[in-house]
Amino acid sequence: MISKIRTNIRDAVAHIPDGATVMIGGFGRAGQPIELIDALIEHGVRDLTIVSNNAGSGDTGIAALLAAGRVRKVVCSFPRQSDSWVFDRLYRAGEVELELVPQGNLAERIRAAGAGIGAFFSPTGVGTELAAGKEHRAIGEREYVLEYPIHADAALISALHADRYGNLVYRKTGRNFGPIMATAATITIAQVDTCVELGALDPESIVTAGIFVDHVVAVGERSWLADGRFVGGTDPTGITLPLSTKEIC
Amino acid sequence: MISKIRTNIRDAVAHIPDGATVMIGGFGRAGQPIELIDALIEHGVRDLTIVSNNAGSGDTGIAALLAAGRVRKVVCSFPRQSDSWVFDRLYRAGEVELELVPQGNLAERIRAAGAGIGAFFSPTGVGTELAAGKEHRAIGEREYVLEYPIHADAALISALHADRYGNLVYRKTGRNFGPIMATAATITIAQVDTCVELGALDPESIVTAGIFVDHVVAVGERSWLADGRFVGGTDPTGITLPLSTKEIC
Amino acid sequence: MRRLPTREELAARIAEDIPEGAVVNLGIGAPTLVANFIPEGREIIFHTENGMLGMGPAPSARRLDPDLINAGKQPVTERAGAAYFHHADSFAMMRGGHLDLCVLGAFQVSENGDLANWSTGQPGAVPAVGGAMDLAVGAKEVYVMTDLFARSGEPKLVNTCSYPLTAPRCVKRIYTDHAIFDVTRHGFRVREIFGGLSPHDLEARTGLKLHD
Amino acid sequence: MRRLPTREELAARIAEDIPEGAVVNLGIGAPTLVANFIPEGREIIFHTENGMLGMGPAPSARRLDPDLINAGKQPVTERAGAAYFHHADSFAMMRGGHLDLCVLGAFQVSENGDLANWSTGQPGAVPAVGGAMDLAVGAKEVYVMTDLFARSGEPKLVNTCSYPLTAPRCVKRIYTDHAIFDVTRHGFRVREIFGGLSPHDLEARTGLKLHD
Repeated sequence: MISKIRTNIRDAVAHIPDGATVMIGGFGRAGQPIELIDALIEHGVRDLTIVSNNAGSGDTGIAALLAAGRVRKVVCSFPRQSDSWVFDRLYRAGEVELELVPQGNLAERIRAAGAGIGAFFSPTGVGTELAAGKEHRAIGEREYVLEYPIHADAALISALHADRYGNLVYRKTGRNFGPIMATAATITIAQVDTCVELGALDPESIVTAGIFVDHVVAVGERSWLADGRFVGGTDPTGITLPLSTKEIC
Repeated sequence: MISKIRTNIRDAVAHIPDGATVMIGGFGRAGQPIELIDALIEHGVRDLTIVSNNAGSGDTGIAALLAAGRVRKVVCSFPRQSDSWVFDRLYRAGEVELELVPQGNLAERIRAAGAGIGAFFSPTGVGTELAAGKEHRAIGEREYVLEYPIHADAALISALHADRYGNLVYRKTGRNFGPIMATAATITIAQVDTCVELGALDPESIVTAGIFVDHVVAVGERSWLADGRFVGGTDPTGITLPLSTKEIC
Repeated sequence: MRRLPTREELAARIAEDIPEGAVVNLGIGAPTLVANFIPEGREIIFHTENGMLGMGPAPSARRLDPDLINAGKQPVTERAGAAYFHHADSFAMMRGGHLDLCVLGAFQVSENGDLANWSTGQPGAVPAVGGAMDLAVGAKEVYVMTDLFARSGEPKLVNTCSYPLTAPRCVKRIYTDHAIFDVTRHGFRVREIFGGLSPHDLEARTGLKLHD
Repeated sequence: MRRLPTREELAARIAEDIPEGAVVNLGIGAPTLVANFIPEGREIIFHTENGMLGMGPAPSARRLDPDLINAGKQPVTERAGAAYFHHADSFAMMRGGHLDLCVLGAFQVSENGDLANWSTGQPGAVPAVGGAMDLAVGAKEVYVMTDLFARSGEPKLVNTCSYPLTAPRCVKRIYTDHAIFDVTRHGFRVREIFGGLSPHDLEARTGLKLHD
């Protein structure tokens, strides 16, 4: 019987080697696989290249991975945030390398890796320093820059539910990079709130098909949900603000 | 108030001009927008270039459009079917031009048009006569062929439900080319079984966002559904086989 | 307007100019305010590049949903008719030319429409670009919302950008606290002046040649 | 097997070789039969390029759903755990190397693994390629299921394909009604012979040099 569900989160990340390129889902905190990142820190790998939209915020998740000295290079679109002090310090100290990629090129390059595309001509970045030195070409009336796929050894993503085939659904803007990173990595590990029976996910609504997923780990319902419904707020600093009545936002 | 729902199907297709490139959704009969094609025939345009996976079957839909002499050229991956007699006759008589495109290149070229990609290096077709004369390039250890986007003046697609924003959901393998063609055409016209209230479609499950859709026409529930549920069969020749009891397949 | 508009008033002025049914992306910072001033009864659909169409305003403080944020990572809400999608699909929407309009902030805009809004090129600064370059090349119309003068007093409308470009020849209109400008083939054209200055005064203060 | 296998028996032989958990695409025609012979208790997930994972067998005649078909446009069913997706996503799965295996028909396979299965190049024929080229370049392993000899008597395993190629150097194994062959760096290797022929007999009848 096919089952991609793993009960031990450390086993799920255990085969990621030193020097690996690791994609990490999420846009800011939304969709960031905090528990998988914690397991990766505990696992002890070093010299990682991280591909993610941001470079961590506060002291958890990607920021904690950076603070632990495990990251050699970050490929991202937006490292600078109000609370990206960990990255900022390491970057200014020259202890972490940065490859800055426009967000659309980042997304499309990840998708290209998953889709078997060798390279593509992108409209974004033309005429800017981020396209300097890259191959340009005029096609029709427009100028494009040639961009190459970004592959990874592993992708760590966060979704809402999974079944034992690894089919995934996400929640709201927590979806972001998860579906494309799942396609671009040799091994994809998804943390989910809960695992459900095979057949419980509507086949019309599955966002990531199980073919892209290798390991699934359930980490428990996120604190701002109860019975699968939004029950009101967590502020961005992480303090839960429970509501007395259950309401859908 | 935004409303893309049109009550008159002829009005929806009325602005497609002679000589237009028209994408038509569907894989065989599944997802083929028969009613929209009929309206296009009635509208009377000629000299069309049709982009579709197939080149019609039997005497309805794309086959009827071909039989009416409205098509100058077909861009497709698989024109030859057991019942593609209309296309076969016109092709052998030299009355319709054919551009044969491997199915994956067809899909990716349509997607590229919708996504603003100038061109992309594809793994498919390398070393075959369908890539002859095209630009090749070795990237990494692999050889690729450069493929260009396919844009259209109009796309005719078929979906299950729409709301007034033009958000669409599909049904089973009837989805096929609809979502990508919707992104690649200047004007996208969707026929649906039924229109639903804004908010009735789950935002997590919308497949084509309304941004890609210009006109929606409701054509009534397909004969093999009742109350939106599959109640049993139509055979591939088009004869309805009603079931006495309602069952989900 | 006789006096200079507040930031909110300028946002309201931009909102007035957005037509019914438009699909709009608002850049991080001041442009986000535009969403608060859409005239009653006008339906505008907001896109946020982190994967949503149909974004609504900020929730009350007790209804923040960490899974529902905008591109500036601020909590937002979901309107009826909303749809979620992944990042490649979201940027395909932008890059494929499907957004009607975006409103972006700027460090500089040049008279041929070049936009600089992602980097001041300062040594030691942590660079960050996000979706700015994609929006600038992808939206059908690019509007800029900005103060006319930087804190240093330098005008942000310039002959040629000295800061690193976001995209060349992309800006169509600039809403500033002193005037609204269109970018034309001949350079900046004044659409509307706030606070009683003359076009000549504006030319004198910016050092630009302005057209009617 | 002492006698030559029927088409169904050959399909069952292929099914036996597909490991638990594999994601498999079966080409139009004879390869479709393989789905009917998956050993009890083994879970295999079938992909159909028109937008589905988790395809099940044909329905009864009265439960044909016109919205639920396979790549050959035949009615199929949906298994628990199925997922639907659009054509670009479906072919991204194939071209991106995510399918474990495909089983295709063939006109010819050459000893370096070139596959010809989409066109016999006959003048006047209506050409059609479908997803054959994408499957051939995309699946991790490409198996072929075919009669060893065409109706004309010509062997379908050849030194060099005379028919137009589907893809070069893609086939790994060929299941025929006379024997199972692997494509190796040195050419065809016989894995198993049906019907009591010797390797030497096979060489004589095909004109091929076969390896152990």
